[in-house]
Amino acid sequence: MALLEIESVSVVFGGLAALTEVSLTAEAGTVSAVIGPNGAGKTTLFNAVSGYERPQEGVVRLDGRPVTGLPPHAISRLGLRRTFQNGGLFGEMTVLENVMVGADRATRSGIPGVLFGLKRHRREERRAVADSRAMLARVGIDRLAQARVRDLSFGQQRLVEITRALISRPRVLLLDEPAVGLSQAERDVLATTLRQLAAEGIAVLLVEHVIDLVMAISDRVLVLNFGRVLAEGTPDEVRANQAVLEAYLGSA
Amino acid sequence: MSDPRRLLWPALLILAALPPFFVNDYVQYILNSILVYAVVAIGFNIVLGYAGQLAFANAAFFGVGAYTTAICMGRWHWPFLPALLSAALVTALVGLVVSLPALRLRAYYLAIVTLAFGELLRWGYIHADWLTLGSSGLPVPAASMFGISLASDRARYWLFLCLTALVLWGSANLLRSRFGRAVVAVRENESAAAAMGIAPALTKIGAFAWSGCVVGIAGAMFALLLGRINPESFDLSQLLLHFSLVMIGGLGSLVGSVAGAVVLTAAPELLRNVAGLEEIVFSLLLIGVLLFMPKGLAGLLSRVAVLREHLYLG
Amino acid sequence: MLAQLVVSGIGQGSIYALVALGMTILFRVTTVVNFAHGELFMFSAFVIYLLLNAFDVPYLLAALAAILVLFVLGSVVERVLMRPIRHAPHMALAMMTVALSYLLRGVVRMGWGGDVRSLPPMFTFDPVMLGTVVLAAQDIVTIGATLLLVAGFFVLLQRSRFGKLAQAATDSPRGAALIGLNVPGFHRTMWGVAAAMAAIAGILVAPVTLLYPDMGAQVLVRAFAAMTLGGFGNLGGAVAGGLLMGVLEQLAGFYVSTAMIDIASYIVIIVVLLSRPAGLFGRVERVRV
Amino acid sequence: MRMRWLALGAILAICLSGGAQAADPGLTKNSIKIGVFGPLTGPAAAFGKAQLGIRAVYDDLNEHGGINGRKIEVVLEDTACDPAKGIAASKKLIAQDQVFLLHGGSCSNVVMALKPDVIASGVPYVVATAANASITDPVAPNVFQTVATTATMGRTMVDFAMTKPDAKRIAVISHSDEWGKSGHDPALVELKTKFDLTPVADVTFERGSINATPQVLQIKNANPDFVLAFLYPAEYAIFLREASKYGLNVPSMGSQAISIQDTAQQVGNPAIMKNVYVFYPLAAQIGDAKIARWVDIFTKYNPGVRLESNGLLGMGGAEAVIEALRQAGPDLTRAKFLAALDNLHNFDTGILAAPLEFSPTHHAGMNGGATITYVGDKLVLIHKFTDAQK
Repeated sequence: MALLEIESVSVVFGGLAALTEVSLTAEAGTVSAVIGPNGAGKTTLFNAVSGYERPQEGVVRLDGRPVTGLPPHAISRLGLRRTFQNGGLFGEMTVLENVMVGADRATRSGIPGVLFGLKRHRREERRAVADSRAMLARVGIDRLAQARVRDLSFGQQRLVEITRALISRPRVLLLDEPAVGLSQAERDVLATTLRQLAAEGIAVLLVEHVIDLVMAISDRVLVLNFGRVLAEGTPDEVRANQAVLEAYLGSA
Repeated sequence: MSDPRRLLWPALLILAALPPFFVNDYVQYILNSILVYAVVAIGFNIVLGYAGQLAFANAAFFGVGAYTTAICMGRWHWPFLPALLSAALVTALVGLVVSLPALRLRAYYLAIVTLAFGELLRWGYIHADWLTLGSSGLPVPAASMFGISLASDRARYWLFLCLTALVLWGSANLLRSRFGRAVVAVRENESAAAAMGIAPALTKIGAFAWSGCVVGIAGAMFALLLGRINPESFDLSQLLLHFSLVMIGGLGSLVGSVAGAVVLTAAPELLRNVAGLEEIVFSLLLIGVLLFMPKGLAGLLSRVAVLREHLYLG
Repeated sequence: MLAQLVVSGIGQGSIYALVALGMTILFRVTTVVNFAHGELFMFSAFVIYLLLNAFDVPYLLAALAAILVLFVLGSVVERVLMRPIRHAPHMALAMMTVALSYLLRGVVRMGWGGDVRSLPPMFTFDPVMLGTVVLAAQDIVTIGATLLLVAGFFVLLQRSRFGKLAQAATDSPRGAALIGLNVPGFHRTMWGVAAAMAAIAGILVAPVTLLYPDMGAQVLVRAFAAMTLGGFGNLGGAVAGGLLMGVLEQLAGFYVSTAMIDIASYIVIIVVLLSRPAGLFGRVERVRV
Repeated sequence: MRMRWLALGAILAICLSGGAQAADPGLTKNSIKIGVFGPLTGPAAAFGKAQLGIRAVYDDLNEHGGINGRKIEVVLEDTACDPAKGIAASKKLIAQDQVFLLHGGSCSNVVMALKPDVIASGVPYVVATAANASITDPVAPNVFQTVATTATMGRTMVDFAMTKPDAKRIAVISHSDEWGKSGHDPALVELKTKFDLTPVADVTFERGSINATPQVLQIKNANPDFVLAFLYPAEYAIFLREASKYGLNVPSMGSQAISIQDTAQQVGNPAIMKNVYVFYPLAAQIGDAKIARWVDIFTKYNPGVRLESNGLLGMGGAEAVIEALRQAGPDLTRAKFLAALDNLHNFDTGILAAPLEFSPTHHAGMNGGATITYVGDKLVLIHKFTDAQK
């Protein structure tokens, strides 16, 4: 069975059907994309999967284990990380500290050890700093390490958020419009990084408007419209699908 | 070679241990008070600065710590150390209880509930005569630790210095670890913190418990400092002082908290004898900080390079 | 006995309602909870005392002057203290009002020292007897003034254009500014109005109570209880909450023990906020991700 | 060579330590330094007028040539009725200003907090107007009280109430703070032990509250013959107004902090004052020739400060200090001063209602006090309820 299974999930907001019976499976090591016009329910799907919305129907399974209804932090601890469309960072903290919050997932130091500054925990702290700097370098923004996140540009903030998600060694990574606000060069870095992550066995799930990025790196694409699945398949199948052309790209 | 900055703190500690040899009892008492309020400010800053929770319960924590110590030593004749530990523990539990509403209530509601809680506790001190001797005050018998008598201000100073250093060091370690980052992350963006696997509720509870524990220790020190505890000491004016310590010292800064304690404990000694002057000077300082220097003294201190390294601005 | 307690409770509660009303109006428009409202109430009583003793003017004139002085003070406070930090987090705004309460108390203590002062009773006609129930002149005036003000504010905020603007300025300050409403100016007026409300409460209460710098704190906590009980930001709720608090205190004091009077408001605040944060009439704010 | 240094060091040490024994600190050829402290600021600042009265007596003494050739140098410190500030004030006076003796304290909680260190320091300490009986019980060699203790006041008030013909039903209303409690508790003990009675109503009334309806109605329900009130001036006036509003026209007695002229002004209705009695520690009411000297001294050295009984209350203690200094003679030491105080017997201070009586085992100097009330519009000092009815 797949790493992430979403089975006919439906979400209703006070009578408005935001999502209706949406299903999707994401295998480890693949990049899946969810596209659709604004208001199609893409972010709602992410919120339902990561525990911020409780679906009225349907099941979300991680490694075969149902997680629907669990609080966000519980789902996150099972290895599912996500970024937010806007404002997913800790404004007052520096870039390095933001990323270290991601690195902290790996450390096991307990309160007493930290409190008395035992050697093992000081070493762990130093390693977390080193790992964070390395990941920042990998994404190419290590020079921003000491800057306060609040002072960064929108594009830079997106890269920091992705770095933080990466360093926490996720098994499933949900990225909500990562490419928005990035320069073409930064988008290329993003594309290669995502492919590398998939190669390392992570299941990457992407909500994105930048179609050529989606088509270039996705193994499977899910098209949503008004909360329903319009089409699902490889980028080529979706590109050729008549219904998608009509609803999304305007009649050819 | 360990870098020189590691020697900064031990050197400061030795330097701080010297004054008792030079000062008279009055100045010694003021120094002891400064250490008590430094620990109060550190404890309160954890909830107000780092966790960003507008909680008005700090004077209540201070009272619980003082009364627990006074009761353990006065009525049950415990030596000082077990009384201190029980004060820290009991106040940490009270902190935990106070954190429960914090999970559901936003800014103003939390402030008002904790304000009511503090006043309810003080009413309890007054009316629980059988335990606290009510408003006639509860004496704290002479204390000793490991055989050393704590009767003299000088002995108390060294004890308070160790406690302050311990609290400062422990808090710095905690705040510069994944726990500290989790607390600040929850303050900055609760849903993003959850996405990183941080449990917001547990983190807030932890922050309140640690703050309670620290302020409980300060309460125990206060009981030793005065030698007698009575309910009026933990009223709204005490809370106003705690707020001034943290806001003027610097929100979210340990060194700022200590700086706030030094300034605001020494200042009243200079403003003696004039009705209302202390209140006016404190409020103008507070207004000045809020308008022009939001980071407080910490903001000022952080311009000094060597301090910025050790100034955990969180 | 019960009737007497209820009547006296309503008289007392209407003072809490007046203070809570002033705080609620300010909260609704500027989302700021004014921790210095008790001190504004105290300060207005001292202003009247000063005018009566220094200039020997009739009480009514002194009262009107006090309302004006407090209105100006409220506006100055908004302009000088609150506006520069209006974008700061809630904590800074709350702390500024705490600092203001500290400042007012210090100024009054320095000016008038610690002596307890008193004002001659405003109305000297005898109490009205309703059967065995004694209704003092002061209570009648306080209750009357409260009802008058509540009605006035309801009409002002619910019906008039001014009220619509107030609502707009609260819901989306940016939106209101777009349609040409001078939002900061509006806030300044509301601070003035709230301070004037505190003065009205001060005028009504000063003759009943006695004046000293620390008389504000007691009333502040009762006003909080009233606002919490009635639902934060709900005008009718604040007044109903105030009256309920007044009666509750009297009944608890008589039937349970007089020591209960002091903590009735603390218990109400804790119980209501933990069980039903929206209070009796408020609406539950839903925090969206 | 080394021996010489050792000897020099030893001599130096002796001189330094020796010097300290010769003369007590705070004493020079022509001046005696006295540390006066009390609540000059804060909510209890009204009680701080006692300190102004004390300083006025010493200033007046200096103008009349001082004592045994020495003038009195007063160092005034504020405690704001807060224990932490009180301890700081007393330590400053002892360690920094090095005063010869301490004379101050009007809030019992503050005095109880600073007492242990003062006893340890051995500095003579004459308490100003703090009245809690436990200040001089157990007795400390260097601590003396010069006003009626709360125990004495409680007893006197109960005894006075019982002088009302066939008074059986006594009600009590008090604050729950230290001040109220220290008056309330001894009164109940006296009622029980001497008259085997318990109060028919015992209600609390919090400082700063502006409505006393539940309290008045509860007391009225118990239809008492007499009400004992351990309340601050403001709250006592509110209680009296509410009592008359609800028809509780029963004699009531206020405690030592109440100045009856202020209460009359705050109540604003002479009819109510007919039933009001106040424990009065002074020898006569303000305006009576008997204590005119002290009234003039107070107003002369405290221009612009409104005089009330609190201002005069501490002056008796100042007279006792002056008397003890005089008896201790020109080559004054702390030991001699304490000995002089210890055998001050039946000392009439002129200002206090009762003489001061000290002994090595009894340092609560004043036991007893008068009662003051309005007869018509004239203030009268009486000792029995029936005196006022003539």
